[in-house]
Amino acid sequence: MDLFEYQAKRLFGAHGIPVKLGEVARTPDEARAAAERIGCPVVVKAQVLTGGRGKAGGVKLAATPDDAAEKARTILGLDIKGHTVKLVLVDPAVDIATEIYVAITLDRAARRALIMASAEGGMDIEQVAVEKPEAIVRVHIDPAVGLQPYQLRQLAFGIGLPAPHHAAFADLVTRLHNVFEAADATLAEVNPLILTTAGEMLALDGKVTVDASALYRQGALAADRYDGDLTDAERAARDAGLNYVDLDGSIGCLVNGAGLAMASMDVIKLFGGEPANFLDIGGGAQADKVEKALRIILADARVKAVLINIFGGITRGDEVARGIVAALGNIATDVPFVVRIVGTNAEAAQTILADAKLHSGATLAEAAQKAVQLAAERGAA
Amino acid sequence: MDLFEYQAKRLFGAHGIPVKLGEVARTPDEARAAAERIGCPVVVKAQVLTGGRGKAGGVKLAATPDDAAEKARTILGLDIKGHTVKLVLVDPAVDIATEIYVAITLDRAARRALIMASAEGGMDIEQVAVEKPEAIVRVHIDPAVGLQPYQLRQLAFGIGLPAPHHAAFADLVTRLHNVFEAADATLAEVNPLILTTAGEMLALDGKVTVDASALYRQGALAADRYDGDLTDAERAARDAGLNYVDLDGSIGCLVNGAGLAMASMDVIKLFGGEPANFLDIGGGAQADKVEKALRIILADARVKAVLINIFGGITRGDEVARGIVAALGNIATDVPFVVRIVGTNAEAAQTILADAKLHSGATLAEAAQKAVQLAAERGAA
Amino acid sequence: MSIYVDASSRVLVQGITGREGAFHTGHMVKSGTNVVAGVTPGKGGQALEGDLAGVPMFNTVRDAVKATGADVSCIFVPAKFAADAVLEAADAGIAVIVTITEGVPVHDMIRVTNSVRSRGITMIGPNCPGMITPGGAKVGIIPANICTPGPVGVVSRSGTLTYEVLHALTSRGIGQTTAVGIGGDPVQGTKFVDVLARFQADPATELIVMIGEIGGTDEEAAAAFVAANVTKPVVGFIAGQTAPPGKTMGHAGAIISGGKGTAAEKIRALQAAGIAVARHPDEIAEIVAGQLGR
Amino acid sequence: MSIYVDASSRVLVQGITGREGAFHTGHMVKSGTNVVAGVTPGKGGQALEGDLAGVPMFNTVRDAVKATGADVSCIFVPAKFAADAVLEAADAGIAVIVTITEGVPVHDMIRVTNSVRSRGITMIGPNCPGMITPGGAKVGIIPANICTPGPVGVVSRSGTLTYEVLHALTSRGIGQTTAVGIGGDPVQGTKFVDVLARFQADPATELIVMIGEIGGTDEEAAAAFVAANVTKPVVGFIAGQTAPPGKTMGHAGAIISGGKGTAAEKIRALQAAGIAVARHPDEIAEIVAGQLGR
Repeated sequence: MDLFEYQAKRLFGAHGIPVKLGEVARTPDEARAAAERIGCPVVVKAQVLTGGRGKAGGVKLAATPDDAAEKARTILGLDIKGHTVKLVLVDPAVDIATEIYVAITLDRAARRALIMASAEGGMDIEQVAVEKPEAIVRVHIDPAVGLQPYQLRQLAFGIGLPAPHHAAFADLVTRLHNVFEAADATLAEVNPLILTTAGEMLALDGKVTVDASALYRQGALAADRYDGDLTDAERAARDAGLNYVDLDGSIGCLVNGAGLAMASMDVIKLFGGEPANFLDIGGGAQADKVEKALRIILADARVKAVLINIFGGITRGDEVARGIVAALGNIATDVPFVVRIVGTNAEAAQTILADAKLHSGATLAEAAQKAVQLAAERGAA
Repeated sequence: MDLFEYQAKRLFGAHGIPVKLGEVARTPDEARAAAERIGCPVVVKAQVLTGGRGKAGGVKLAATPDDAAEKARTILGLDIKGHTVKLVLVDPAVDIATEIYVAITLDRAARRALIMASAEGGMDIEQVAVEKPEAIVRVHIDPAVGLQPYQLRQLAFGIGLPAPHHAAFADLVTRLHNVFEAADATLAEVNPLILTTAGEMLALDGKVTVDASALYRQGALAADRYDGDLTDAERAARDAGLNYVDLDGSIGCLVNGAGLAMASMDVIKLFGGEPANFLDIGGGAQADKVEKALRIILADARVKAVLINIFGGITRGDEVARGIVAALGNIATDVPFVVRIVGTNAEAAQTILADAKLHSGATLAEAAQKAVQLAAERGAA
Repeated sequence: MSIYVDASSRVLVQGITGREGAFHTGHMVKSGTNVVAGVTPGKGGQALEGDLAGVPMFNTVRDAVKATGADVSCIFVPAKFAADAVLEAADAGIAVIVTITEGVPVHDMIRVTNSVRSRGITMIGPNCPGMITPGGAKVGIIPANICTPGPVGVVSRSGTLTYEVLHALTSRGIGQTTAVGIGGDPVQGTKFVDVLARFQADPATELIVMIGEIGGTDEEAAAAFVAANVTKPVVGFIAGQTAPPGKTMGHAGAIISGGKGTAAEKIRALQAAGIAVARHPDEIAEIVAGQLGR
Repeated sequence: MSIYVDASSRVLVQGITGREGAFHTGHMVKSGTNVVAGVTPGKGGQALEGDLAGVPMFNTVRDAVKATGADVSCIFVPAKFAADAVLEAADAGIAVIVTITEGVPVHDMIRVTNSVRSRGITMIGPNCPGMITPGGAKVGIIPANICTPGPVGVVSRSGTLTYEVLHALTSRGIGQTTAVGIGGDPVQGTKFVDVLARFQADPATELIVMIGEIGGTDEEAAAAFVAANVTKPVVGFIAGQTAPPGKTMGHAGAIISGGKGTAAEKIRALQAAGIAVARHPDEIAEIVAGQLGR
């Protein structure tokens, strides 16, 4: 779960990291009022859960409250990489002397948290990693002993930070690590971390990703969860307990298991089709869940065919079949279904589905090919 | 550094461990007033840094405030294993249904904290360990992961604690572990941990030992340090930065290094003498420190001879010699000195000491034998 | 043959009285696995019924190991208790710990995987289907009826996709030494390289099937390991070629982030290491059959 | 011969610019030890003088190891920074870490010793005089002029008492393979058993001297180890036969508490393991000379 900049900086502030956090505005008028309270100049910043907002025109300096309102007007509603800007953050402007990058991230390969710092702050760190890898200093945190003072020195000396700023930097990184731990984060990034012309250290922008599996113990963060970027289908799927991702194609997929669901999408693509979604009904789904899943798939007008691929294990084929029959009975649709059910209770499933007008395939490849063909017949691109 | 029961229980309370802590009294009148405020019956308990106070008559139940004053009168001034009672704790009396033992201690061999619990609370745990070792449940804490819930279950099931008390017990042990960590403790013991007849869990008595090396970061505990059990000599030695322990013999010892100091005492004993003290001047001591050490030794009227054994390394023989000469010049004494100085600058030391009236020995054994003989000549037991 | 467990393994189940735990332990017993104990705190000494009748119950893993000599544990406890359960098993001397539980916080697994691995203990999972040595032992939830003993080692980050492949192999009469599902979370106790090393060392394994998916760099690490250390033929597959970046595809670890972890780069890495990569799951069994000369 | 360090060891000193660090490093250099680097944060690149002239300075151990290939570290930093210094050395790939610093909190050493030992790193100390391989390398503060190469391995919890014994051995013409002071704190990186195992494995060591003291049970563990694993003659001594219970005798670890850790029981354990126990320090060299047939 990604946090907005304003949520990340609020979290930073709560852990004692120096931030100058302004106010969030939903309208130009709110932005003007915020700018008046904060005092100009201010920076108006799009709040979107994606990068590259600067280049997209999502960050602007405003000299007066009216100017802030005007800048908010141009930013609100912008589309940045598919994300519509619904919020801006109005922050006090600061004089930047130096920009630093510092982030704590999960290094999956090392099974550890990794702190990365660079004197090349403000830039896209992945670009730095490619063009100037030696400019990034890395330290891994051993969970058996935690973050140690020597690691803070490695970072500070490594990025060539002048000695007078070492203590403030060590304190900030320690607190950022506290955020990382306390928030069950898989990313806690400050970019840029700045030194003002007055020598003050500030976290100017922040990015935090919280482990979705840990939300049960992240009360406040979980309550603040933003789902405005979810499609209606994704929201409905989440409520139904389904793993679902909206895609652009024409073939709806219903599969049990994430790996098999991805593989089913891949096979559709391999035979020239385009999947309309990723949908994993999970293990042991009952008929009603299958019906809900089909409702979500069929609500998408672009769907020209449905591929149902079930490998019964915990999931019982007869339950899935019952869900299909219920969906066909309750939802008016002429979209063709290709159904492949193997494994646990597959025979019972065939019996239940005997009277339904369905297509089938012995193998995944065969079923996928059939679905692609049916979708094409119905005018899929 | 050992804490008194009242200090330990105050610390427990600060960490959320259930205690019923009364008041400390220095006089019978204070005990009466405390009992009035607390409400009788109360228990009047000697506050001494040693065990076995119960058997020594240091714990008594009082039915009325006057009774509390009377009991305090009998307890204050008691000598318990060489410790004079100067304080009593007046605690509210409670109805005990069950007594449990739980302690966290440092297991040196395992390099880990060890939690021990037993249903045989109230007893001397070392006695339980000998007579009924299977009654003690042990779990080690892996510092890489800390105390885990399963370990609390091992303890609770292991001592046969009824299920309804598991949650309270787990909470208490977790907090006791917090005390152990936060206070840099090498021992945090609750004995007995009780269940009252009303089913309440309470830490009735507590014992905490704090690592002396960690006092620099234990502000409040260090400030509360009690040194009333130190002899004048021990206090003077501590102020001078000397490792000194008062003993009962007649031969004063001045040695550099703790192991060599112990060995020197042992050799004295081997040849029939009794050391008057353990004294390690540490590494690299200067002349003034040596003089201070000799002042402390000579202030003890029982001292009939002094053995000085120096193996120069960091410590320079000439500095020690200068300290001896200064002491002989400034302190009026007719106690004979046996001086053995080898190693760094030993020749310079001989030169400095050439005119002093001293005895010597080539080896430690020889020097010790000489000291024993001289002490015996001067009437040592 | 077996690489982690066999017919002599003494299997303990943590969370045996839960819905999933009871159901799958029943299947483990029915498939011939030597289930020697169950642990559910507070239920020590209780009698189990049905397929589990006769399996003694304990309050702690320490008690269970002491009484039964269990050396393998299968964990079905809820996610918030999973870290504790793994550490309890490790502390009690269990040598192979299989954690089926999904939705375990990543921070818990950072602590736990580092701890158990530093002690030389094998931990499989979390969020995995476990493993099966056909004819030997099944520890987890892989259906036994789609497996048969034979020369192919299978290792996978996925569940049902693996079943699909096992089913296809078995249907063609190609059996398996062991199939291991290492799980789809970002931080796993066992990675591809660990299992590949075991299969390489196992004389009964003639060919290895490796099923990866998007996210992370474990497939790339596996490819490098194969190039350097594996002399047996390896057949690979990567799921998620059509997955969009930035979206978690069911498994917490299956996500392309910052342009990293794509199927395309993983497939390139496997091919560069000389691994035959199937274009779709059905093709895996075809390639295996060809390589085994059947 | 050497058991931890030798003439090829590349020694780094952490806290080289402190009073103790500078003084003792000077002696290390003068005794022929290959001191390749010093570390003091903030003083990287500075030039050292006197005996230390030419030893390059670094801000971090990582930098020092990268530039100089240091593989042994000697730590003189103040007690409150000692844990961090050991972990820094371990993380930078140092194989042998000798911590001279005394007064280090026990809780710090619980964390640190478990961490470095689990990584297979040798840590000696804290609160120890370090070690010397006469004619090879000196890492710590044991005076080189009282040592000479020869067949006796010495291991001790004490400092000056060890010097006394080394001096007596050398005076009799009996040299040492290596002398190791493991330190007098309750939690040590290396215990008697670790060093005994090294001496047993070292072909140059013909006889072992082991100097213990009151407190803890390491001498008892050592006795059991000797009985089971050591075929070379061992001569022992235990300091503190006259120490009263409950009092810390200079070393934080030298305390008889709860009736445990007495000299009498340690001596009994050593003798039961067939170890010749000297009654006083002077006797150690006598017994050694007798056993070596000199």
